[in-house]
Amino acid sequence: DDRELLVFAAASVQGALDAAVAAYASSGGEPVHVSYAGSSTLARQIEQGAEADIFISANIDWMDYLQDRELIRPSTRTILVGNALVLIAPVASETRIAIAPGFDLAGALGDGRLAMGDPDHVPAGIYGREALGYYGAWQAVRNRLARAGNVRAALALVSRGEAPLGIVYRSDAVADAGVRVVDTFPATSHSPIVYPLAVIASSTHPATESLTAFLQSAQISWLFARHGFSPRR
Amino acid sequence: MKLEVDVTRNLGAFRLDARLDCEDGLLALFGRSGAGKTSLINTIAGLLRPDRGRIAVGGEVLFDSKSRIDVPKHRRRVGYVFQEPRLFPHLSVRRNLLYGRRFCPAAERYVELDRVLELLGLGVLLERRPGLLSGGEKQRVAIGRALLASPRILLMDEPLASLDAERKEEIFPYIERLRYESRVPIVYVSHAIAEVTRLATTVALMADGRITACGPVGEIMSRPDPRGPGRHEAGAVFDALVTGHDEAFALTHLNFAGGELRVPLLDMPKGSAIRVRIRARDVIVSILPPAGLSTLNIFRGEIMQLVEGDGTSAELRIGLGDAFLLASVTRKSVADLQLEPGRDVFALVKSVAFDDRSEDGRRALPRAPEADS
Amino acid sequence: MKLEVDVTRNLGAFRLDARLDCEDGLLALFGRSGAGKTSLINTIAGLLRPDRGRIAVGGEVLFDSKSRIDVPKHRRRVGYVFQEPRLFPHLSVRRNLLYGRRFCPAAERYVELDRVLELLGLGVLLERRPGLLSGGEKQRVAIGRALLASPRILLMDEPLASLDAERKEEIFPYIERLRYESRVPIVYVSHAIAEVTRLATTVALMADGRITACGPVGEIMSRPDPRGPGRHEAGAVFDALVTGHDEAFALTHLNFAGGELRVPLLDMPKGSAIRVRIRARDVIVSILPPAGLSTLNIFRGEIMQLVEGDGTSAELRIGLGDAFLLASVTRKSVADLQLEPGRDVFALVKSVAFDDRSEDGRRALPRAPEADS
Amino acid sequence: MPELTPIELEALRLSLRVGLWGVALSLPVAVPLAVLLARREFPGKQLLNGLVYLPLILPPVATGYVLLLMLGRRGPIGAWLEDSFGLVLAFRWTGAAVAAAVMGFPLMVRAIRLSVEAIDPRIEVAAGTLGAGAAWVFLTVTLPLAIPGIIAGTILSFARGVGEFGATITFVSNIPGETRTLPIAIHTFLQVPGGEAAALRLTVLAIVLSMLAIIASEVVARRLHRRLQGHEA
Amino acid sequence: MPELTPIELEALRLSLRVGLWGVALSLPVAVPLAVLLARREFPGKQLLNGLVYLPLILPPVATGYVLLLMLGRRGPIGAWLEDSFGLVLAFRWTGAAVAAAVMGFPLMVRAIRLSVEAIDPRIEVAAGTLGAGAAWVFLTVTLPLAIPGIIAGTILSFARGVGEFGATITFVSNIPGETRTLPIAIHTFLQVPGGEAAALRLTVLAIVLSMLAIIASEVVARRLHRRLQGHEA
Ligand SMILES: Nc1ncnc2c1ncn2[C@@H]1O[C@H](COP(=O)(O)OP(=O)(O)OP(=O)(O)O)[C@@H](O)[C@H]1O
Ligand SMILES: Nc1ncnc2c1ncn2[C@@H]1O[C@H](COP(=O)(O)OP(=O)(O)OP(=O)(O)O)[C@@H](O)[C@H]1O
Ligand SMILES: [Mg+2]
Ligand SMILES: [Mg+2]
Repeated sequence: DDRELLVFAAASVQGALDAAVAAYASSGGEPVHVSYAGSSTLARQIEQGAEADIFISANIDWMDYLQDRELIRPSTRTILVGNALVLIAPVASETRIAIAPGFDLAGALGDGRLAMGDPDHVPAGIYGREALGYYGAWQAVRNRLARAGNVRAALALVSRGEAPLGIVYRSDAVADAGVRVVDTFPATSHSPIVYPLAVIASSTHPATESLTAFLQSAQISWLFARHGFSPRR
Repeated sequence: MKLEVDVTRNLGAFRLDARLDCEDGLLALFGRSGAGKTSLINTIAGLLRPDRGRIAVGGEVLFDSKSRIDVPKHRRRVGYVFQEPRLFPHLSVRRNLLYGRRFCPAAERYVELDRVLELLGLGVLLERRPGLLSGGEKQRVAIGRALLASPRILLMDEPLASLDAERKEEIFPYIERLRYESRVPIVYVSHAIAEVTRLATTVALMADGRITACGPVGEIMSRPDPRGPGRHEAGAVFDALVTGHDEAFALTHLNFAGGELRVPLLDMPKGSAIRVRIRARDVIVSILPPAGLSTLNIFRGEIMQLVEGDGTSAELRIGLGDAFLLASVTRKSVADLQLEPGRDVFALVKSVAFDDRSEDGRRALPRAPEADS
Repeated sequence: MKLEVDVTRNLGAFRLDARLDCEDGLLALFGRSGAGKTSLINTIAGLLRPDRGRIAVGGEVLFDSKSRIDVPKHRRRVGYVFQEPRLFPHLSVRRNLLYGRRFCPAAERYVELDRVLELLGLGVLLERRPGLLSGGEKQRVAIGRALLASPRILLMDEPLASLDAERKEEIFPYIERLRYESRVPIVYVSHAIAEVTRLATTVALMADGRITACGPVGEIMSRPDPRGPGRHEAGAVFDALVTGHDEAFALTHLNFAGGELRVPLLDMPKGSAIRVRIRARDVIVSILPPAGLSTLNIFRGEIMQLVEGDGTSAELRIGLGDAFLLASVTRKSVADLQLEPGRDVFALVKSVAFDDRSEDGRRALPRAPEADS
Repeated sequence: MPELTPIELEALRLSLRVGLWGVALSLPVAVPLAVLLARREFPGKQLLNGLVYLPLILPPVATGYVLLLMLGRRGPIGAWLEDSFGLVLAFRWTGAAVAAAVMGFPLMVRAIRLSVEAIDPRIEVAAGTLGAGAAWVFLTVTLPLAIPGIIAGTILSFARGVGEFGATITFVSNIPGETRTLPIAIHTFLQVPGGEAAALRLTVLAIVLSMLAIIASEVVARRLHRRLQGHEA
Repeated sequence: MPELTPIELEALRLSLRVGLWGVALSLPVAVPLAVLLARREFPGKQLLNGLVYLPLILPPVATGYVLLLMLGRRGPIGAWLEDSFGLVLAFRWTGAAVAAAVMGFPLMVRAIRLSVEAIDPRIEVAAGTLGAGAAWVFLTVTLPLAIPGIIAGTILSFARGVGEFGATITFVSNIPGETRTLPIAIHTFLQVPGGEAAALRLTVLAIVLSMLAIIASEVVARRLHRRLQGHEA
């Protein structure tokens, strides 16, 4: 099989993963192709026989989904990186608010909406709902949401000033000069934000192991950190 | 009302270069297929823009390249009956007919729907759609539609070609009335010369995009020219007056410059004027005073001109006082009877040999047509 | 080749219910607008499916509701010239013309492109597209297209209505030759009765969807029936033989059952058969032996029938041995000359009063038409 | 199929409203534009024609992004609309209708244009000689004869509007009861493991809705067609 | 615009290939289907007609999912294709072409159908009386006269195919060099912080590509139109 190594990765890790893959190549590794899409899309494609070698999901659910169907090798499953949830505002905005129990998020929104991933299905949105619920702010804002199709869209809404506040991953916020981090949600307020990695059951590519090892190696953890991800736990 | 046209226009390999000037009445435009008849009337209607020239109807300038006048087609008030019906497929016959009415100021309307329905036998078709009409039915609707717009000039491009003889007979009188009563000039394109000459004031012959001859109907039609308009139709045309009626035998007496004519009964008062055409082929020449013949109309005259080719027939022009008749006879008769200019002869015209349709046309009111199936 | 039609079909309020039986030759179908002529020939072409009935051409059954035969239209080998040209807008004139050729086995082709081009004056139009042709040009192409498919039966729905007289004159001979030489039956729909009777073997009159009369042309056209086909066109039709030529005067001598006729020179050998029509309106009656007249053809006969209405004219049937002539005279002449059945009279027929076009048709080869502009 | 849940009903009602308004918004622009493109030559025609196709060419998300930039509350047109008429499009169903209109626009214009091109201009000329000015000819001849294309265009555009996802979610987000149309709801369900059954129900609903619209339009079009072209043979 | 990067070139070439193949795949099916719908009445016609519109109505993601289920390597048709012909669609550019074909199909059928409906059936009847059987009439009369619709349909469908995102990424994923067409590349760039500039370049590229196709088709169509309808007035 002279096929190149193919990684299926959640779109939200793209910036960091691209850099990591480039580093892998320059350190003598084989060329790697990465297909970025939503975790659900990728999981279903793997279910339908996609010839991918490695899956990096943006949440645990879709990794579990594949594991239940014996489509990944459980022994290879690991957490690649973690992430944090932040409250953002447009750079120009004056808003100051600290995340604390009962904090007045609705008041800070004024007549605007809170941009976040759709809490019904977008992972960032699901975490966001948990965190807001944890601080008792959810009821007040649940009808004031701008539910974006993915976390990047939520970021864009804030960056363009369409929404006065938003909830996104730290990895998204750090890269956008149009937004400012107002505060970070403590990790205790929501389920752990982790990006599980596993080798696909059907993968036969000889370089799979070398790549997974490289991605988990300490020598590139700084690279993930620079993109806003937290080191794996 | 006067029609003045002087236009040139290049159309690919074809060049239209036509000049026309005609008074009031009906201009018959003849010419073979491809001569440019449609192109010419398209310039009058504003559908084909001349490269240069001038067009005026009743003194009103519709187009003038010099003074840059070009009245848009919808303001020209031109009633155009096209060569193909061009009905509105989505409208009922009624709404097709009434389409142009609203654009004519009420004061200038000279025809009403009922009249047109009756005339064209369209009553039973009123609620139908054009799609299922027969060819003739469609063309009748198209004529009605143009009439109902009460146009200032009527352009008819072979409108009756697909109509049967009876229907033509019914429509003609109406066209003729238009010409006499409403003073609407009519330009009538036709292939069938007989069809129109009885109505025409002026005849124009067209060939290769040019008007080759144009003049009063009597003059053009009387030319003993074998290449002229339809050899079989050549004849003398003159105006006559109704002097009386013979009801018993259903005859009407007419007076013209050459004498008295007896023709089938006309529904016209004494003193009415009428146009009569006697075709050359319907005239028999005798060198002796005829007797015992069924022919009612016999004139004494003098041979004024003899045109003889090498074919079977020769054309004679026979002077009758101020008028003249044309006669077509065999060359053998010319020889046998020693016919030659200067010789006195008798011209026999069968009364029923008159183009009796020309008189129908003078009925004061058109007949109601029979209902159409 | 025989054409048998017996069909009924309901079309909305209109009902087609026609029966026809005719031998070899040309069937002229007359009827006013909306009579159902197009519908009838559509059933022959396979475009309109009869509710019941039978259609056969030359013994080959094209449709039979009983035995459930319904030959599809493209296998009927019917040459149809439609009322409107229906040309293929995306093909050049040449490719329009040649469209049907491939479907005819080479052995059965009886006409070639060059012949049709020459005949219809289409040479200069060959590479044009239909969009810019004049009305008459389009119809000529449509006729050529149907001919070039070498059909077994030719259906022509008023094909010449939009052609000028000269063009008609040029096309007619060809249609006639088809009728004589290729034994292709032709059904020819027309409004202009004169146009076709000289070609017709059989004439069918149609009204309200039914065939009201059908028979040999002589019989139908000779009926002294004022409601018959075009009063003006009624006349006697008979067959004659060419007995000689008088080249000096460009005359041909014919012999028919009633005597000898002199007509314009025909390009036909002695002994040829020809059909002659003498219209009632072209016959003059004399009770004295005529003298000094330009009329070449004078027959002695006996009045056999007198049909007199209360109009201007009366119709006479004059027996000449085995043949007869029809004459139309004024009622006044009937009274003045005491015309009545049994009386001996002279019938005068102007030689040029013959429908001389009927002889053109017999030329061995059609003339080359003048090139079209 | 058991009874519709309130969520489904809401999505259905909303989709219908968005689809109909989308069509209503685009028709008055599409018809004259289609006639212009069908019948006139003018400088810049090719450019205009290309512009019309843009929403078809661009990834819907990009179109949605452009709409957000232009018609959002901070966008030049959006701000003006809000200031002048108090009309807000972003995060409202009205915005979803605009997105539907924009996405269906090329389809509508093309269909109408085809129909107009097929009208024999000689019939319009005949109307002109009868005295009708250009506007009247358009209203009484061109427009009625273009009905087949108008119906086809409307239905294509309606179907496109009802099925629109990418531009809609980007422009107006995914707000239950306000902008969560059927496709957005379907998409939402497809993102969560196990959501297939719910997505399928909604899909069937979308299909039924559009089928009904299509069949109704067919019936109307066929009647018109019969009335217009009573060719006997 | 500076020179194209290899990535851009690749996406452009791929999009072009996918768009052209998509059109090539759908034309042979769309034309007969459009004629069938335009000219015949048969039981189930409404159903068939509705089916044709399906890809327009469904959210593209759902269509992509259906394609994945049917034509994927585990799908009934996909497995058969692979076993019988060794033809793999899923995760290949061929699958992207199929997705483009399917998504553009309703547009193509509708445009062709409109054109066919505008052909005067009496001209076809005339061809029939000249001896041409149904197939020959179709080839020599109907088809050439329907060219305006075929061109319009092809271009609509091509543009739709080139702009297709949702169905494509769902069906064939986002594999660089294989299935990463222009819109998918645009989407991918939009997911990376700071990727807007690159996305914009690609967007311009997509626009230029489609515009060129549209303008070319216009020119062809206009020439044909002139040749066909030489109405003088
Ligand atoms: N736009 C055009 N371009 C090139 N040639 C044209 C154009 N319009 C007309 N012609 C040609 O000009 C000539 C005159 O056409 P026109 O339609 O005026 O003839 P017509 O006298 O009306 O003939 P018909 O009696 O057959 O209707 C024809 O040979 C025609 O083919
Ligand atoms: N499909 C149809 N449904 C209803 N009426 C029809 C249909 N087809 C024809 N007719 C009617 O049947 C009658 C006969 O039509 P047809 O076309 O056969 O007449 P035609 O004798 O050819 O007339 P024309 O000389 O005017 O062409 C007309 O009154 C026409 O309106
Ligand atoms: Mg003409
Ligand atoms: Mg007819």
